[in-house]
Amino acid sequence: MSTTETTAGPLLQFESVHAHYGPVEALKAVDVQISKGEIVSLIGANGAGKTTLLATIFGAPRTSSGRILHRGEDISTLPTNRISRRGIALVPEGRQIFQDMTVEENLMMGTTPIGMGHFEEDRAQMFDLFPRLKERRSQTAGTMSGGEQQMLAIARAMMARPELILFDEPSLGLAPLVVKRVFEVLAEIAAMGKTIFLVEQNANHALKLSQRAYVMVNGRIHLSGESAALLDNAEVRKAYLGLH
Amino acid sequence: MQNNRLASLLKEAVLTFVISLILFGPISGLVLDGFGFRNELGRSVTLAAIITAGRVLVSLAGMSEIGKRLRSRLTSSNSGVTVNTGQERSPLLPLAVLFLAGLALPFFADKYFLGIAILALIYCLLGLGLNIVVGLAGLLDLGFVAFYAVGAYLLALGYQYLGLGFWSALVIAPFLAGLFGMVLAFPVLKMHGDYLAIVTLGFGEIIRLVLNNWLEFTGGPNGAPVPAPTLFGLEFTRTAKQGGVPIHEFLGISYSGDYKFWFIYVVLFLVVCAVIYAVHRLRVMPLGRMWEALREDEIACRSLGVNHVFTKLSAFMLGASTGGIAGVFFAVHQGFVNPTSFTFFESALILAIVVLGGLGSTVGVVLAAIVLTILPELLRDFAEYRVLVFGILMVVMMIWKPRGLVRLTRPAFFPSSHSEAGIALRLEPQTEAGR
Amino acid sequence: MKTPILEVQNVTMRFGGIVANRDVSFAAERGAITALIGPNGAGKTTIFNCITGFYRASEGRILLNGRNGPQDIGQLMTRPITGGSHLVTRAGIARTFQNIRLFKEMSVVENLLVAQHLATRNNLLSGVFRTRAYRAAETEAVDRAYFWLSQMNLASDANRLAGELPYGRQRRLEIARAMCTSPALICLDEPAAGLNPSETRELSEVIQRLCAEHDLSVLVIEHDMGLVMRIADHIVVLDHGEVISDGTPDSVANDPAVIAAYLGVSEEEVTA
Amino acid sequence: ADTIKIGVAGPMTGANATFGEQVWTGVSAYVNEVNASGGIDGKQIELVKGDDACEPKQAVAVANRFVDQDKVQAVVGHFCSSSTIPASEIYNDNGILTVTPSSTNPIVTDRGFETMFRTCGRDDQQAVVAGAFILDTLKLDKIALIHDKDTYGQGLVDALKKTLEERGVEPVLYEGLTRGERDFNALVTKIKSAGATAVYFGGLIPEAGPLIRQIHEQGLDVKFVSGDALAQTEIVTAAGGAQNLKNVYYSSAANPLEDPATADAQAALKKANIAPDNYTLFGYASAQTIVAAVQGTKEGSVEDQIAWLRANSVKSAVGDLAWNDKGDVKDFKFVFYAFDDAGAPVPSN
Amino acid sequence: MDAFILAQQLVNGVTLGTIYGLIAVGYTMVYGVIRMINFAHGDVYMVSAYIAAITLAVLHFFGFQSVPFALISILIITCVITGIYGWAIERVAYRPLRGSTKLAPLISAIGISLMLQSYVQISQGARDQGVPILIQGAFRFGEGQHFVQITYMQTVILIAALVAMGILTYVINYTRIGRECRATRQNRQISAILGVNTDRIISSVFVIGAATAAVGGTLVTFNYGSFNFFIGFVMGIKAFTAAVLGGIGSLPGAVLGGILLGLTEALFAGYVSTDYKDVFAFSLLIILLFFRPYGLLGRAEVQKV
Ligand SMILES: Nc1ncnc2c1ncn2[C@@H]1O[C@H](COP(=O)(O)OP(=O)(O)OP(=O)(O)O)[C@@H](O)[C@H]1O
Ligand SMILES: Nc1ncnc2c1ncn2[C@@H]1O[C@H](COP(=O)(O)OP(=O)(O)OP(=O)(O)O)[C@@H](O)[C@H]1O
Ligand SMILES: [Mg+2]
Ligand SMILES: [Mg+2]
Repeated sequence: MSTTETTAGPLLQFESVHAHYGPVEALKAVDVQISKGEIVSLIGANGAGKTTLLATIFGAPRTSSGRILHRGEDISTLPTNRISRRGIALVPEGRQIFQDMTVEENLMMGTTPIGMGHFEEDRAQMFDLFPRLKERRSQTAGTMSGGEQQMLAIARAMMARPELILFDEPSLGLAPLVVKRVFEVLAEIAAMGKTIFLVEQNANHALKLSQRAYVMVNGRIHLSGESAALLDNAEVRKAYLGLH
Repeated sequence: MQNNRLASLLKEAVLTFVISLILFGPISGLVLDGFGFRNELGRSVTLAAIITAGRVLVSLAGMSEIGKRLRSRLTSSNSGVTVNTGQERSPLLPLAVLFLAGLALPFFADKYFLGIAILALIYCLLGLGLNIVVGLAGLLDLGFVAFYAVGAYLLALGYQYLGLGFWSALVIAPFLAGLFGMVLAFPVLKMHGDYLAIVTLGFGEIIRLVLNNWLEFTGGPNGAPVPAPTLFGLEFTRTAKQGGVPIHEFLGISYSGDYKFWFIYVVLFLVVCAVIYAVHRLRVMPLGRMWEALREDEIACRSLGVNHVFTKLSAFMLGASTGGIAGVFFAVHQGFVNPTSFTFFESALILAIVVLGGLGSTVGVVLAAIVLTILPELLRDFAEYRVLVFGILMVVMMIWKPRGLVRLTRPAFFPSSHSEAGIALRLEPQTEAGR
Repeated sequence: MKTPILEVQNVTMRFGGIVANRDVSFAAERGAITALIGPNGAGKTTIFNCITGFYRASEGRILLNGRNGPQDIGQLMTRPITGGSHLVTRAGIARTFQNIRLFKEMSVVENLLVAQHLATRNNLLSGVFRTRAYRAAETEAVDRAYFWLSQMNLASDANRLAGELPYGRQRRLEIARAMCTSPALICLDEPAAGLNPSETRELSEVIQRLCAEHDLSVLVIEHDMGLVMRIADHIVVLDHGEVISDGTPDSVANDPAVIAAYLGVSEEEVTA
Repeated sequence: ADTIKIGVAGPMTGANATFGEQVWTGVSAYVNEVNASGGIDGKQIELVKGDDACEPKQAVAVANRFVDQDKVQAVVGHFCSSSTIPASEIYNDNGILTVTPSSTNPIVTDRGFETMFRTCGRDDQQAVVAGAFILDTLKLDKIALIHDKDTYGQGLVDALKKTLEERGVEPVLYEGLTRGERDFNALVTKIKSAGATAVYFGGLIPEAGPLIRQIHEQGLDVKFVSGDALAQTEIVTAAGGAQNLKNVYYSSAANPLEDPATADAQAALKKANIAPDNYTLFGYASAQTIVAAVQGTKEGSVEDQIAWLRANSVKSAVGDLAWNDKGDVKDFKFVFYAFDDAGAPVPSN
Repeated sequence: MDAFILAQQLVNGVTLGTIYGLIAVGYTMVYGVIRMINFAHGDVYMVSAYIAAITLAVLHFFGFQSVPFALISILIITCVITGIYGWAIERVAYRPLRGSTKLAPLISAIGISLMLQSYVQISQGARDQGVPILIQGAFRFGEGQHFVQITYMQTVILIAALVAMGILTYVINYTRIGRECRATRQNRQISAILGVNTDRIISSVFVIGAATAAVGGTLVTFNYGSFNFFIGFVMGIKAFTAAVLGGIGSLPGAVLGGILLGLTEALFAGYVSTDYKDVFAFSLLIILLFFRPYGLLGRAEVQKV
């Protein structure tokens, strides 16, 4: 169903989405649009609801009202495991790699939606992107350091050959050198023609990489626009860039 | 749309029917008879039809508006924990009423009902004890019945060999059971979650097997008789057996077997109230807080200087002590103990009480204990379907309230009124003397 | 010169074949902020775990010169029967975790009260019967909890579940909880991870205040070089389990070895 | 009242449900017969079922319910001694005649409860017969004693052990197996290594069946002797077929061919298409006992009935029963059975 | 003499242990994936024993007398129907409890266990049932009274168990479904996000677990010849013990634990006392866990502070 037509509309669209954790409303009437080939970033304070926004795409939590459209189809009621088959992949917050599996097995898990047909080829590509993973290919992933795990999480997501990749704070807990490398990788991935939706605390980096951005406050989209414009926005500079 | 729905409903119904037929076909349709079998397939078709009808009804109900609302009401979970606001009304009055009503029960209830009430209270006690271990400290204990057995046998064997009576056993039982708890806890506390479960299960079985096999000491499967209780040397038997005076003679009334049950009920009721109070206090005391913290995150606890071994040990011992007390009451109520009362199933039942009550909730445990004791009795009219229905209800209750009957709350804390002034003083790091 | 609060002497830590730390030595000064930086997987968290008594170092010694004079961490842990990591805390080292570890289903105040269990009355009977001394100790504990909450700007959340708090507040709560054990040395493992720049700035002020006002020494692991450069008095750099640089922020930031292994070339991150 | 209520208590669920079922079948078979022929002086008998699952706590609840709610006049039960003991205290306090078909534990009657009777024999009586059978009839003296660690089985074996020792024979093996298990191969090998020529098993069918089968499979040449619990049709299937029952013997109530009372009962059961299983017969006999006592005293008080039972004997499905003052059966007769090629029991001598 | 007895006891122990191991596999698989102790597993095994016996009776009724054909078709039919039982139980009693406390499914499982026992008792009666001897005879080594024997049935048990274990080990370690099982066990949420149908994985784990129990149930039925509705209880506890002994969650551990438990029981019963063999077995378990807190082959959970 995913390979049919590419409609003219946005690739992914949130239409007035609300989401709850029990009684707590975490998303309030969120509208977001992502078009094919774009890099869009989402910034916001802790607990603003950024992670929740990404999670609702995969149905955890489910939206309590509103729709999430992918290629014009409402995906907000699909089972979680069907989403990735539509070409959407997530690099989750806190990496969440399979600790007891080897690096290679983690990569194999990444191929779930498309099968193992291109495994060798894709793995070679990932090893080019992250030589460190090649060295550690048969190490148990749980014993690797944070940075190594982050690379693995990105590589795992890429194994499904997704068209749209969601990154949830890929720079969390990484050394400056690695953060730089991760953002380079993001740029490389974008250059491959993938669409990227990037959630970041590191607003400076995120806004520099992306074309458009949303700013989230307390579960609402507070500001949106061209990234370059937001970088100059006084409010953003003060609250998210730590500049005066 | 409508058609679509009907089609899917039909598909669902056929599927359900086929699967239930496969499930029920061999077991209830073909009954073994010697090396042959009897054909009762009609029975399994009926069963499958009933299940299918039920399934369809549920689906239909789920589609209608009322059904949807009902369903959301039923499943609207009391998930999670809430913190009190500190504004709650004090429940003192209803509690006092409940207390008096409880005390007065023997005047209204017949012996059958009183017997069940006693059993329910014993299970309250057991549930409260296990709740400390499982609910508060988060240690899964599948052998709790061992401590129950220790209490019960303490009275039986203590009477036989040492001449212990009800009251002395009641005093000794918590200590002895606590000691057993400690002996078990030492090797066990290093273990994690489910390994702990099997080890405690093993311990419970060991105790039961030893009680069953050590014929010379425990009476083995024949069990041991337990003396009737006494009150200041007054006995509740028709004729004095322990060197005292029968109470009906002392009071100059005619004998009735009921006095003994009244007496046991009242003492038990008071003990249960005392334990409830103590457990309630524990939850807001440092020790109780440490148990709960340990349940939440052991590593964080260690980083705060909590001695996790000692803390777990104390939970185990206190839980065990409570179980021991329950054992004494059980023994004196039955007048006889043998190992069949202390099987693994009993442990499972107590655990069910704790879980159904809502892990950690005192009120919940009491409620669940009452429900799970009275339910099997109510089901007596189902005759041989009793256990079947009990099993089904257990599953249904869990699905209906997976987090237990009672929603957990946490106490609220507020700074004392003079604290602002005192802050500077208290800022000083604690000195040795402060400990 | 004052004796350092903590001395790490030739510590080596092995996991099976993996050597996470090799012959690491450094010292943390009293009343100062020492930062521990290094690439991912350099062994920073591991050395932390040795210091706070979660791992027993394979070789070497860790000395704490706390309130009770010099104490060997390794010995505290291996003391028969009563030994264990909780003794390290009691000796005066508190810590936070790289992955937040709060008691999620307990209220915020309760989280802090657990940390004060040594100060409150543990006696069972006095608690059940609510003796006067017990009540006094309890009140004092609650007040101290509120004090630290207000220090961390968390007082308004006091009676909420800890698990409900947003991430940044959970980070601060973890620090407040550690402070409630009245430590001499507090070890923070990536306290700014997941915070945005302005939150990070706030946090660095809190850490500096702790150090200045409460007679506290701080050992901090952090990847946010902005924060490190701003607050650290002294930086130790680990790479591949070994100390590659040790000195003032300036000297470390200009150490070519550090730049190559960790910082990368630009000055940009350092100032951003 | 225009009916007479009798409670029947036993394990209708749980591990021992099969025995509760048998007792219930036996009692209701006899009661149906009585009711069909006009009841007792025109009064019908009404039965109340009480399930105790062989758990003492449930036994007490059942007893209280019988007394307070169902207001029964007599009780057949309970099955397990561990249930009968606590329950009988309640029956005794309330003056309810209690006849247990199966609780062999000495404590049941040793506590001086006047209302308590049993129709089953005491272990010592059966043991004497068994001892004589093995030593004198089979002429074997290397005996392995196996029990199931339960009141009935262990009581039987312990009594036999004493009997044997009195005759100067020391058993070559004395072991208890665990109820509910199926694999006794280790025990069988041990019996073999002990060089036993006879095995006496005190226990019930679920364990006896596999034990017999495994003895057979390991090719042991021993005679297998057991107590009256084996008197059940299911032994054939449980032991794996009639061919495995060649060297199996068991003692049971008197021979129906010689005793008309038992013959009548067995015929009646046959007519109702009910297998004459051991506890069915004892249930039947217990019901007979109660009916006899009621009829004999013309529905007199419990005290009268007790006195009547002590003074008279009852012709029952398990032979003539007479009681001593404790409520135990006076010299119970036992006969030994073997199996024919089709697995049907035949008296052996 | 003594050597023969010892060898015979070893044979006894290994056979019993293999059966324990087969049942233990069900516990271990389910635990491995959803961290739940499935207390109804013993009763699933009990149900499978009935299904096997009924299938045999039906086959005989229709005149199929060939033993190998009967055995194989019984194994297959029993596995399939028991597998459906496993599926249905998970669907009805456990799936609605996903995401609630860990102990809720445990209690639900106890309820299911009561239900199954009661259902079988009501339908099939409480009495012991039996099956005729299917395969008779034994390999005998030695002569006269001094011999060791392995019955043909025991041989069948060992072979069937080996085959079943081989298939399972292969599936878990080298196939996609096995990998997805392991992924689901570690992080269900992320597995689903990566496209794993976790519901189906969990269902299949229950089906596989029940089917292995059915292999055990069938073999036990034909080896021991008799069963009733209550056999699940003792076997359940024993198999659970075996699973933990070997390290719960580990497949080879379950088999190893089973065989160790079987051997312990046989040797202790043979040389010391049958009465206390279970006490010994449980004590051994406690002692072993004291020194190896994660069982023989269990891996310590990676606990990075
Ligand atoms: N599982 C949960 N249960 C209840 N509340 C939750 C849960 N997860 C998140 N929340 C709440 O929902 C809100 C939004 O959280 P979310 O994790 O989406 O924020 P975020 O923007 O990703 O923050 P961060 O930058 O810290 O990752 C927060 O207030 C948080 O407390
Ligand atoms: N329990 C363990 N078992 C095996 N190896 C471990 C263990 N803990 C840590 N390691 C290894 O030790 C090395 C150092 O890990 P550590 O967590 O100390 O890194 P770090 O410096 O804290 O990195 P990061 O900045 O990413 O947190 C890593 O290579 C890791 O694989
Ligand atoms: Mg987030
Ligand atoms: Mg680290």
